Amino acid sequence: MNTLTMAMLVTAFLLIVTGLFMLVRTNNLIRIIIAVEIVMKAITLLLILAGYINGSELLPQAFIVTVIVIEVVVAVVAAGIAIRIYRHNGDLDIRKLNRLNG
Amino acid sequence: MNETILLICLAFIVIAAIACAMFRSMLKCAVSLAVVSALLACVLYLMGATWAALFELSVCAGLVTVVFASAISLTSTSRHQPENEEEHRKRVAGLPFILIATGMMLMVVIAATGFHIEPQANAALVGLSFKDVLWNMRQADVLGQIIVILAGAFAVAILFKESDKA
Amino acid sequence: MSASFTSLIYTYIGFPLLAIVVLNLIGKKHMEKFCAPIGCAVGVVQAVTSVITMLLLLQYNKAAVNFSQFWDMSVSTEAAYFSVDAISAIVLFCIGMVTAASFLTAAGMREEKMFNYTNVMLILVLGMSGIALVTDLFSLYVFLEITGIASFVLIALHRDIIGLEGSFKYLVMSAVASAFILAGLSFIYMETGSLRYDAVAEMLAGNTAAEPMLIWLAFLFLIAGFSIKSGIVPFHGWLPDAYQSAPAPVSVVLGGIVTKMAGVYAIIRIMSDFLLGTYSVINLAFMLLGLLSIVMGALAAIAQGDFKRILAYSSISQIGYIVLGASTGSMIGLIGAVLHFFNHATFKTTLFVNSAAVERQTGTTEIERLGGLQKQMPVTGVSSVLAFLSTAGIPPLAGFWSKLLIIIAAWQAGGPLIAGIALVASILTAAYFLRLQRKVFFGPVEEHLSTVKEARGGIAVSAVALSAVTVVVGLLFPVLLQILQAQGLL
Amino acid sequence: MNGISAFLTVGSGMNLLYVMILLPFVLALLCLAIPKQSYAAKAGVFVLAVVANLIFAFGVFRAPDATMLIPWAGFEINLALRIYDFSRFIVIAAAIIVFLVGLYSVSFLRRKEYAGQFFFYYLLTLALANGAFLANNFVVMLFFWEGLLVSLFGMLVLVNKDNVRTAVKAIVLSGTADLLLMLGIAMTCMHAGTMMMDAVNDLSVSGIGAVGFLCMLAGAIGKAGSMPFHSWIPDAANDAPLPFMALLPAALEKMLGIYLLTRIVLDFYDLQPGSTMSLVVMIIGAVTLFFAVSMALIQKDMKRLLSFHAISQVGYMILGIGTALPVGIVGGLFHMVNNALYKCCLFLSAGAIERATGTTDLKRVGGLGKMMPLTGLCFIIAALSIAGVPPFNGFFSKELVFDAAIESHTVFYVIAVVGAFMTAASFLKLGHAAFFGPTKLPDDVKKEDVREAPAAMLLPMVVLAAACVVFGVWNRLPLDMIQPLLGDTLAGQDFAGWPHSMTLVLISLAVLLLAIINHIIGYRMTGEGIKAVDHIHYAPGLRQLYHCAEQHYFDPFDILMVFVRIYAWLCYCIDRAINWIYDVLLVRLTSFFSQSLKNFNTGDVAGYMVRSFIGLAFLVLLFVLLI
Repeated sequence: MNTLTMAMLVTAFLLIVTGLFMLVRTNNLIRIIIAVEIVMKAITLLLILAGYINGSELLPQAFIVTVIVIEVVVAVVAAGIAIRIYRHNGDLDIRKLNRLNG
Repeated sequence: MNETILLICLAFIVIAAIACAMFRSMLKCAVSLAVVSALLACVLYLMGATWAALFELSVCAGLVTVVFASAISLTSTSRHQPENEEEHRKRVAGLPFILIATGMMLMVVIAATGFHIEPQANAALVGLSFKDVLWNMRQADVLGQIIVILAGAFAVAILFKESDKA
Repeated sequence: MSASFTSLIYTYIGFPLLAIVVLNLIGKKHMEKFCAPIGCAVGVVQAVTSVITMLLLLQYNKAAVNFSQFWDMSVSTEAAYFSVDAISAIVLFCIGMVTAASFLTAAGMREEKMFNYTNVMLILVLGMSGIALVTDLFSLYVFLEITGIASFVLIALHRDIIGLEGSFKYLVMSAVASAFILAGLSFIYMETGSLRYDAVAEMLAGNTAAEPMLIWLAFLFLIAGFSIKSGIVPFHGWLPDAYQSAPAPVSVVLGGIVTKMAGVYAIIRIMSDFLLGTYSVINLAFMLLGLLSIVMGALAAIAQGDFKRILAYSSISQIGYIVLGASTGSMIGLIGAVLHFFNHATFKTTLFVNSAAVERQTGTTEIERLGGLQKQMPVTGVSSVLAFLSTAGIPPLAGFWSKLLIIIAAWQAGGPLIAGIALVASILTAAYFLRLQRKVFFGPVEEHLSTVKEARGGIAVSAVALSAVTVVVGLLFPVLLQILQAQGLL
Repeated sequence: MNGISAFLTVGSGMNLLYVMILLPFVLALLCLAIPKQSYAAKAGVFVLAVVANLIFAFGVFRAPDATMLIPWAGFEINLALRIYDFSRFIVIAAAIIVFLVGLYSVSFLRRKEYAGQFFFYYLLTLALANGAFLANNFVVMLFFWEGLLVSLFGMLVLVNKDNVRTAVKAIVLSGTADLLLMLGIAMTCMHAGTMMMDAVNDLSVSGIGAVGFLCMLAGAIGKAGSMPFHSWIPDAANDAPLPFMALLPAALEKMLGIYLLTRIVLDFYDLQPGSTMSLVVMIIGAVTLFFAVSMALIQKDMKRLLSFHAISQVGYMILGIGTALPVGIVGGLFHMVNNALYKCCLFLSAGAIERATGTTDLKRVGGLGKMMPLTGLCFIIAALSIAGVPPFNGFFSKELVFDAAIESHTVFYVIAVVGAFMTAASFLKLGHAAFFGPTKLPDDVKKEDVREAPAAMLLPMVVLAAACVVFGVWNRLPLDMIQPLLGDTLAGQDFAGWPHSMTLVLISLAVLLLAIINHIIGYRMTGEGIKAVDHIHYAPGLRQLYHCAEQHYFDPFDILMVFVRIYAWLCYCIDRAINWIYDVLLVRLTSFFSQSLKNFNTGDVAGYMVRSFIGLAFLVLLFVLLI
């Protein structure tokens, strides 16, 4: 098996695991958003890998561009919400977001 | 040659991601993310996806880092919270081990199942430019991007606008 | 014919876009009071267009309306970007109906941020319509994200801490789900080199995958991603929080349609368009997840103390039914799933409208603080009972028929045990709804509620209209089913 | 009379259906419809019905053989009726008894609250019994047969509306018998391949045939009131109106049961003398006659004593028919007729005494012979008949049964003779206590008020007593009707006239003498007629047995009821347990799970994520396991 494809695949998985691990273990809202971003990096990697395997980067490139645009908007919205929560709670602790439960 | 650089880039991406997760300082964390993005842009460039690399570098490494930096500065308190940061380190301390375990498990699974993917030639899109593909073949996505940006604009207007009452 | 057909797509996408442009060009100052009518109009136009689409499909006996080009960049592609078939048309009708109900509710609630609400709602409508229209998995993802972003913003519309909390939870989970879906897509792309529904279907049907592991991996991520988006147990954590925390008109649209469009619709698409064949374990996976949702959702609903939260858990349970129906992959199961989708949109919207009415008139949705509202709010009470009976699957209301189809399909596909569990869970449905009815509408009037009056205007109108749909569809169901089936549309 | 018989046979025989079944039924409804105040009208309709029935029964009696068939429920179930020797004979016999008891009832029930309903049930019984006698299809017969349960239940709850224990007991016992009959009929029909009664002939009594035979037998003897279906009858004697006792347990039910038993033994099944099944039937008969008469011996109440005799007499009939010998069958049928006559007469006399003194308790009444001479005379004639004193009718039929019994096995003969001894002894006691000796009356009844019953009551008694004498002296009259029923089986034998075996007659006479001696000894010992058999009653050993029997320890119904009660209690416990599971356990479990789920969800996003990962892991597991 091609070293590069395997390396990319493994890297992508490791990035996903890193992101998800961070998502679960961290208590800071901004860090959580960064974790999501890391997962999205892994996805970008997977998409370009898909293009590489298919022999044409054109379509995945279009995908990646779209994904990046969406990613940014999501990050902005998430940051906005995080800042609003900070205004209410005085910190960014996710553990304080437990008014909704049950 | 390309391949070696790619592999090195990939290795550094993982290291930067781990650093991003482990850093106590939020700012360093955001910068690490920018490093991951930049390295990813390198990878994209080397794989031939130049437009995507450009977007990755400018938007993700640039714009998103700015967004995070401003968010961090907006939410930083004058009170330093060392205990929180110390706790964070404890909570993510297991990450390297988990990554090593995951990597080994992946190797084992790939070896055991005979998982096999090879690059192959693709004649379907030969002769087309990225512009053609994005603007012509992905019209729905382009429309979607427009709407997403519109949505982002409204979101910023709603979330960031200071309250009239306050 | 072709022109009239394709112009329908312009209506679906163009009308909301036009509304957004007009609203923002003229500006908030002048348009604030026209927001609700415009929003309603968009919803109604959407619904009417979908009915017209359906009629045209029947008239010309076609499977779908295809639309290939917004603009011509001289490189021609034959593939269609957008397509409306019978399932899409039904779903688009639901979108229009729920949107109109949501705007009516917003008007009835005297929504403070009407202008912003309208803008984002229209984006949401665009996103959901796009989901129903697209023919490509990646475009599906794009519109999923649009729907998601619009939902996050809508939930956090009032910027109160509850709304922000619900919004953030939804955002995080949704982002992970999107990542999973994208990962799945890239694995599929590695095999097919295309993400169009027909290309993927061809690959799966021909069983031409060079590396089957990739397909399994892809579906693993896709199932997880869509399950999170649909709120299937155990991926459901965010859903009750989001529903409960959203402003009343938003929870109407959220509970009525959004999560179903974002997740369940994609599952129905997968099951109806892709012949899974050798990958039939996926059917089993969805079946088990569906059953788990049915039971756990209903169980969790019983102990809840908030009107909207009970409805949220009820949604989880009902989504379980839809997924169970779709998971069978059989014709009858898919018909049941699509029709339960429709029915659920109807009765759950009714219930959320009712909760909005209760919230508007009493200022709370906590059921312990409510009681005996039947006398003061007869319209709300009666429509709530109707919707509840439909949910529980009592004939001749609409919910009975679709549930019946789903249970029959489950019996055929999974045997009596599966069907039996689905059937028994209906009793739990009755249990939590009876509790809800008793605490909110029946019994003696709480003292502090003695001056409460029936909600007027938009809320009452939408409650009555939706109840009428539930009853009429229930009564005409066999006829509708016959028409749809006779034309081979479902 | 010729006109009537012509009317009956004209056309399809539909007329038979109209007059014998529908007419009593319609008049029964009419009786019910007439207002309570006009007792005369009710009684008029009632008398009209029984008289008309009698006339039409004569019509049937004179009519030639005929069958009629009206398609009814499909599946070969047709409303088939048949006139032939047996139905002719039994219908006329029933009609006479019904007429006489009916006449008596009109007088007896005057000013009784429940008279109208009694008439209704009476006529309903008549209609159903006629239907059962005339039916030529098993299902149709079963329909009428089961219908009789309704009138039985109705009559039993008439007097004692609040205490329906006896009625329930009767229904349970008769119902069980009828259920067995239904099973038996089903098996018989399956065995024979038809449901027409005249098409079922001499099935073999083995395999399914044996089961079918036994089941049908249970139905027949259950209706006749044999053991073990008997125990409601003595209770009914206390609870039910007296004409009911005279009509049903004494006469009509015996006729129905013995009619069916005879049909089973003669027609449907090929019962050979000395076969196992024959032995079974004979044992049932012997046991019934012995134990019932033992119980009768010690009774101190007229009605109760008579009701035990009603059971014991059926034992003789079953014993006789069970031998499957011509002499036994003829004897059984003859005994059935005789029993109807004298037992009715005895019950009616008891009714006359009850009407005059308000009680039938022998401890409270006595020496009535001077005040009610005619009643006393009728009673004595009937008592002599039942005791088997020549030349009354009971003697002749009993001798025939004795003949058959000794031919089968000496044991049965001995039991029958001992039974005869006890019968005689108990009637000596009864007659002595009631009509002779010092006058004894309840405190609230004055001696002047006790007088002879009205003519409407006396007439039936006198007719019955006379019939006892006539059927005895001129026994050829009934036997000429009975003997043709056996057809070829009879093989030219003739049992009319003086009994064949002089030895048996002498033994019988000796037994009677013994009974008289016993009575005298008993009377000497106690000085009272009523206590004439106390030396047997209180004999060591027997005393305890009798005590237990009086306490219903041997009552099959009560024994059954103990099991039923245990079963019901078990069912109740199980039901409570299931109910608890539904009402309490399930609700609590559901609430528990629901509350646990609620508490489990702390609103923590990391938790949501982890649960999603668990879901993902579950999917991985599923895929790995099932690929």
